Amino acid sequence: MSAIIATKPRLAMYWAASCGGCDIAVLNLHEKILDVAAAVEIVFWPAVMDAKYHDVEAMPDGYIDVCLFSGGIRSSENEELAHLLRRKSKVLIAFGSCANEGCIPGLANLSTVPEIFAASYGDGNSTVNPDGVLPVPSWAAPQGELHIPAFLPVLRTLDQVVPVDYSVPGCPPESPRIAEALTALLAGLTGTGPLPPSGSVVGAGVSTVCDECTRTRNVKKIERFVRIQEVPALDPTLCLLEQGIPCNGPATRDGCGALCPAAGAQCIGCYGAADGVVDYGARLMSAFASVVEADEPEEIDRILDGIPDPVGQMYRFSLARSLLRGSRTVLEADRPVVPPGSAAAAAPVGAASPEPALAGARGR
Amino acid sequence: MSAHPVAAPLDGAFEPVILGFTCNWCSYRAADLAGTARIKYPPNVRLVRLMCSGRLDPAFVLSAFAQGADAVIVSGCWPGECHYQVQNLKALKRFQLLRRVVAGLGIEPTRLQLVWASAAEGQRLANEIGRITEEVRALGPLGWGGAGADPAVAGTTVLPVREGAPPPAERDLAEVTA
Amino acid sequence: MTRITIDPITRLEGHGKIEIFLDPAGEVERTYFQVPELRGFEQFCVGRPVEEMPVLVNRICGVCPEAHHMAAAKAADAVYHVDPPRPAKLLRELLYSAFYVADHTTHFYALSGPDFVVGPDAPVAERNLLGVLKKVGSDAGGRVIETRRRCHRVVEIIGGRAIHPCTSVPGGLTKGITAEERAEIEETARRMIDFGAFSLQLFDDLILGNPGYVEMITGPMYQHETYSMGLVDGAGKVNFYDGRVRIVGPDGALHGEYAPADYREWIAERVEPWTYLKFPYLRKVGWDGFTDGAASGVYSATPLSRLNVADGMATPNAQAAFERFYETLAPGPGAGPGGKRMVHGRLAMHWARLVELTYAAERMLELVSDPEITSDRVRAVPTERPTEGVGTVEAPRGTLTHHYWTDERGILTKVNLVVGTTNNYAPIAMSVERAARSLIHGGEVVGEGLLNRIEMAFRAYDPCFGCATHSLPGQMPLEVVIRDAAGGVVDVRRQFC
Amino acid sequence: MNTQPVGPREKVGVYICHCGSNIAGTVDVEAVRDWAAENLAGHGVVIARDNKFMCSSTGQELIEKDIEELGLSRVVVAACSPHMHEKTFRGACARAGLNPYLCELVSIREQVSWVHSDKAAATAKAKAVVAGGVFRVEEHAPLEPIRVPINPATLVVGGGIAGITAALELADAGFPVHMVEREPSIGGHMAMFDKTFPTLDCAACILTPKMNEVGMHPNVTLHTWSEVTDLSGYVGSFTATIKHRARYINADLCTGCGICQEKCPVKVVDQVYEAGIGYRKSAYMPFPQAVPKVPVIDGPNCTYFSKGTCKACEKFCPTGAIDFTQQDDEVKVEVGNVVLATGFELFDSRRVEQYGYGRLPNVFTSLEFERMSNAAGPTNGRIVLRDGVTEPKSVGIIHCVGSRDRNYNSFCSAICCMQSLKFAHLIGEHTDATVHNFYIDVRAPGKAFDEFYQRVLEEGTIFVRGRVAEVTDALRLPDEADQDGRLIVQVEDSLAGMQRRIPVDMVILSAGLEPPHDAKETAHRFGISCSSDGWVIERHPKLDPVATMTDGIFAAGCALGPRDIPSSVANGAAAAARILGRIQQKEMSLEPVRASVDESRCSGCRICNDLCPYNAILFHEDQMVSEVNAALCQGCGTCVAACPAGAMSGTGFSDAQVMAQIEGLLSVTATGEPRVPHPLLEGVPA
Repeated sequence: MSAIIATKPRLAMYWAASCGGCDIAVLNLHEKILDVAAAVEIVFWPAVMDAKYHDVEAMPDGYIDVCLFSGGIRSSENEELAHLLRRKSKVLIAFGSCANEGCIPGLANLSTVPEIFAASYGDGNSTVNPDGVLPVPSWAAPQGELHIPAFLPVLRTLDQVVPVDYSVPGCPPESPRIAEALTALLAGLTGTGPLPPSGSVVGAGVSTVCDECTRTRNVKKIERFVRIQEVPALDPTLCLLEQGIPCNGPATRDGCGALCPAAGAQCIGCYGAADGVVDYGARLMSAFASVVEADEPEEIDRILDGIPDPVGQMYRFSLARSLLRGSRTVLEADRPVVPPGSAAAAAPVGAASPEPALAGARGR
Repeated sequence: MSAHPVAAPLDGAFEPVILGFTCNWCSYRAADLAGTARIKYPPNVRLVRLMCSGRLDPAFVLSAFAQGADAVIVSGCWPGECHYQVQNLKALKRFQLLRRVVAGLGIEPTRLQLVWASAAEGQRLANEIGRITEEVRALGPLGWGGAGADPAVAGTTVLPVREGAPPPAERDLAEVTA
Repeated sequence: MTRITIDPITRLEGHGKIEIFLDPAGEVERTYFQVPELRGFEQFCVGRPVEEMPVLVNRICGVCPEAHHMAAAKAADAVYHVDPPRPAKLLRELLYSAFYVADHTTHFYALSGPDFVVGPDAPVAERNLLGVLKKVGSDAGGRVIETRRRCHRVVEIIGGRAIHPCTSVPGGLTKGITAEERAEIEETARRMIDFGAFSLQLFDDLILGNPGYVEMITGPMYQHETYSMGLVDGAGKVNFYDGRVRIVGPDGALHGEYAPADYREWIAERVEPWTYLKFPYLRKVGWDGFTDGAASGVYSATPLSRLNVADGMATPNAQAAFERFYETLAPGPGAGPGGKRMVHGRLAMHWARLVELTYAAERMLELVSDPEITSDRVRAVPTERPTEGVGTVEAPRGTLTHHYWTDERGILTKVNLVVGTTNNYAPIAMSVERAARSLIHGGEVVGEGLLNRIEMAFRAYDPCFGCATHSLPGQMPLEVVIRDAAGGVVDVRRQFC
Repeated sequence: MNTQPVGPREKVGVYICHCGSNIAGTVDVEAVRDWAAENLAGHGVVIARDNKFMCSSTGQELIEKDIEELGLSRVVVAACSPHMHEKTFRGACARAGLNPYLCELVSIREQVSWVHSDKAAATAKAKAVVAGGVFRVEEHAPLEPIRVPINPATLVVGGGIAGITAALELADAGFPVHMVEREPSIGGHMAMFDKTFPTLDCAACILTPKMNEVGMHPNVTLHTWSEVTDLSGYVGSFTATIKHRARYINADLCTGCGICQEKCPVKVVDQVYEAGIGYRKSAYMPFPQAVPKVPVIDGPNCTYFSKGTCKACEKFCPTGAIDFTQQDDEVKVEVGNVVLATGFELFDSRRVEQYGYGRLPNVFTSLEFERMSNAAGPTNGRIVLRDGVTEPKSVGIIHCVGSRDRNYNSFCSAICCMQSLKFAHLIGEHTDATVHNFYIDVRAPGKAFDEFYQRVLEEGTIFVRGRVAEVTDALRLPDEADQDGRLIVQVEDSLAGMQRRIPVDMVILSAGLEPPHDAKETAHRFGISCSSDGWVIERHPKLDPVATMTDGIFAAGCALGPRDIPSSVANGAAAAARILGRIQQKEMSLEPVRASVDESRCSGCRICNDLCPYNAILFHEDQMVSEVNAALCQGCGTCVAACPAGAMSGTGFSDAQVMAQIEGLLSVTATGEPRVPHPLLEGVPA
């Protein structure tokens, strides 16, 4: 890689608590990936190339021009890397659903650490663990001390830990959108085009999935919610929501091309909320409830019973970035873990806000 | 930094902070009426005026909880008396769904209540506020807004495997989830 | 391979960490291979409707979401006691076969290819996909990229999305495919069959033609005589999508064959305090530590294991390659299935992978040529009360099992996952230790290729810690800390970090 | 994403009112003032003042002066309810050149000082309320009122005295009026009466001239035997669809001679005008003074329509005005405003079974008695039993039938007391009968009402206080043996404290007033709201009693609730006055609290399409986007809250404004301390 001249924008891509799908999505530019590789100097990308961590640390602050950061903040390592890459990057991009809103793993914010550990390591099922052995950050092996990263009580999104410049939503971001976003950004950075306004969402639309959905829609009236496996034959051309399928399309940002509804499956909301929406779930539940075709409390409840998992339905991907962030027991249990010497310890949360006394959730 | 940021009066007793969303045409006027009639109710409630309960965005309620409200009251015109004909029923539907969602997040039903009140029902509104304040006082503070964490748990990542007993929130929720 | 100065180990993300402890004589006493990540799917999937599992568990791993999607779909079918119509099963397996071709291609060319094609001792800067392309020519490179594109396209056609498919529901699929789509897939299948032949030929020329490599494959450094596990069809042939789980001993004797739903009678998982990943082992044999042999419950579930447990392959080209594989590496009769001898050289996995790639490509063509493949009879509506179900597929990285329990509404009450790579956690750790033992003597590190050779040891398994951590196959960032008996650090070697 | 406020955007002035001691008595106003100046500086507060009476001219000048001298861009006044003085302070801002909608009035009187007694807690809450206002006002945007033209024509629905009054006021002022009446003639209930309380002047004598005036007025278009089937549009430009039911008589040719009525062979019990105790023909004019003087042929009861022969009327009509081929037809009229004067229906006394109406022949309803006592009525004013000849020797009048009674209507029907007194008087005038009035209490608050009560007392009417338990013809006690054929009124005399059984010949039930049976449909058709009883709800019960919640639609008379003739007339005139004011303005401005759609963000999901009761939301199939008609929108904000794409926004109560207010209200603890947010929910360090 060092062969490439350094005048090209320096690109880094990193994965925190993610599944790697974001990196695959980038690789799925297929032939285009070679153009990208040619247009930038890739300085750090564990997925596809040998990368030396100490080189990253050795880089001057702001050395990386664009860093695509995928994955949520689940462990102390994730958090430290977020701070390091923020420091080293001119432009830090929350890349993919995990970094932006926690994604599916964010549903872990419904459970406390003991509950999660119990499910993963508790005796029973296929696990044989009569003594209740659990992984610990530091363990004294006969031969010496062994360390693994701390598992934090709450999964956080990247911008809950460090300031983020742009967001690329999606689980994963659709490859054509990635190409558009990178092209636009590189143009901006090389001065051949305008940079998108700071803080904006790139690689997606400003409306919602219905905008791209080709199914026919009528005035919405929901007399019942059904679960997809219960319906013998869905109308392939009619709005799924109008058929009682709780499709999240109306509240989910467009940009994916409405692939799932086109394939006969409801939108599950992986592109997150539309522009300027504070809380995805709040929007969705308000929309759903508003068109429930009943006025009597009992009748309303009967229809709402058709949504068997309200929290999951509303916050499948966005719980970690929702107004409440997670369930009460988890929030009560939490104090953010600030490992000694980490950047988080250096800059206590909220310290930089102009009037700490009244700084609140409005910024987010 | 107080143990419970929204409620730490000098005597140390828990004082809930409750946010109330009111309709410009009925419950807000009922509150005005309560004032004009000098009807007393606990100072724990703070009111937000909307044009109609139909304006209620669930995000308003969630934002209130997230910022330390121990409970939220949603109020509007009685069914059939909405000044915008039927919009209070939209509020009713959202309320019923929202309640299911917050229940799933560990918030007891007591902390989110719907109160119908006509412009003439100042006394009734005051009574309801009083009742709800007492119910919430009995429940204690809600976890958001910086509620105190159990030092045994806070910040640690090495934890004992959980005992059989469900966390308190789950027990409180038995009725709704049942 | 340059030396790298020491950084605090906990400051590395996705860090596969290996600690090697030496005894006073400077010989390797013990190595620890640690996995640093947990996300908790088994906990937070509880409470969700079972029909959502196929899309929820996709997010366990973006490298092999298709495997989790399929396992979940089959588990959900089982929960509802519903049998999808034949066309639905054909389409699911078609999607799955295309995924197999793409996945094995990625691993062989992009990740392990560099070790053989470019060479284990080549400069790190060249040991990557671009290096491979340089060596084999950009035409072959083009075919690799085309293969991935075409196969992901097949996944998109049937699964709705190229990554994280969305069409599987309890009882089948949300949609079928059109005649045009069928034609496109058929064309892909034919090209993949050619590509399989091309890859096998490449392996012949580059590796089997090179005595040094052959020695590496058959030599002791990468040998492990463990149990083997794999999914086989009614005829005992390798099958990825469905079948019974067969386990054979190191010598090839049958340990057992069972329906996936019975996995708990055969498999157990062990928890160690120094890693977030569990160690599966054979329940009936028991845990005897990280050791080889019939007395140790350690088993492998890899392309090699699958070949080992099978009587053969179900398609002609693959069968031919299968036979050549055993004639070359373990000639003569043995106690194994089909009367063959077991192959235990872990690096043989790369070849086994190409045999499987060929089978997957041929299977694609069979499936896409089935007259029912364009039928719209792709869904059966569940009628029974949901209870409990197990779904198992053969993931590229090992037998993948999803086990769900639900209430009467089909809401999950318990989830148990035995993930592909996890099966091989113990063998990987052992391979790493074996490599270390053969490379470190008298406190001295022998040879410069240490790190890469150790890396090759686990890369052969194509470990997708994306299913537990977030590293793509073979790309485990590595750090080796060598300590003396006093616990003092003798040396630190690191790469990919 | 990372949006830390970089210094305050606005210059905010905070003004805290003592309201004499109304606020200052319970809230430490100075403390709140100083706290705001210090703690809210970060949110742009550059000046915080207090004043004894902010609404006084000095208080208002304070604001104006600061706007001019300090260049305030936002103003927060903490005083009484916005319903009290919002206009006042917006006015002050406007005078100083600041857009009035950049001013926020928060209530620390009605909602703090008057309802709390603990000074510390009240002061803490006041701080929170002020913070809420300051945070909110930062998000305010300058707004301009929406101006719409006013069509000078008015639609008056209902031809009773209230409607007639409104119509004449408007018509006399020179503006066109369309009056729609269901019945063949205008006049309403008042036309049925003989005398009106308390003056006892003849109803016909005072009503008829007004009816004729309406009938002949050049500015009034009468649509009788008609109904409004649809109303679309908005204040200033409504379109009403009026359905004319076929009269089978050509109004242009008809001279109103009445021959058709005379010759018509079919007699029908007149349930409407004669309250069921008299007859009319199938071809009929309800009463001689009917307006218009054009009969109708009542199809269902007409022999020709049922048997295909007869046509007596046609044979004898001198002008050939009979036209059996006539069909219902529809007209559309453009109007700027609407007056709903749809009146009332009488409570159906059959529902109170124990009073025996419909079972016991000599139990009458108030309206039956009105007709009986009317010189032009079926008995020519003779008060007799059902047999039509026997004059009663004694009469019992029962008040509050179906009113002030949980089982039927809890409200008071307002007119029954006085009408019952009137009945007692008229009975005395026409007969020698003794009269018992059974009452709960006599309500005579109107002008000269109580005097009339005294007069009736002096006339010897017997008043028994108590709710009648039963009216029966079953004789139970030995001393009732000689009462055969009479009615026994069983009542607990709550003054004498004893059960009494009083024999009478005739019982009159002073039945209550109820909304028309189709009141709810009417409300829906006109897009207004009515109470669960069915009475139209006023915009404000005291300050705006004839306007409804919907701009341009007014109500008068009993449509608003039970009331007597004078107040109905007053209502009618008031509604007319309100409308005239607007017509004079030629256009009017609407509160700019409205929803609007950002079309680039609208996904066309159509969630909002069915949410608006005013049909303000339209969907463009071609572009697949929704749009809000600002003039139709009433600003409730329901669609804003429902839009899943956040494409719908609402002025005055935007998401940003409400969220900011919530943040402000919760930025202060119960003890007035700054709240410390949960670390996880804090903003991200810059």
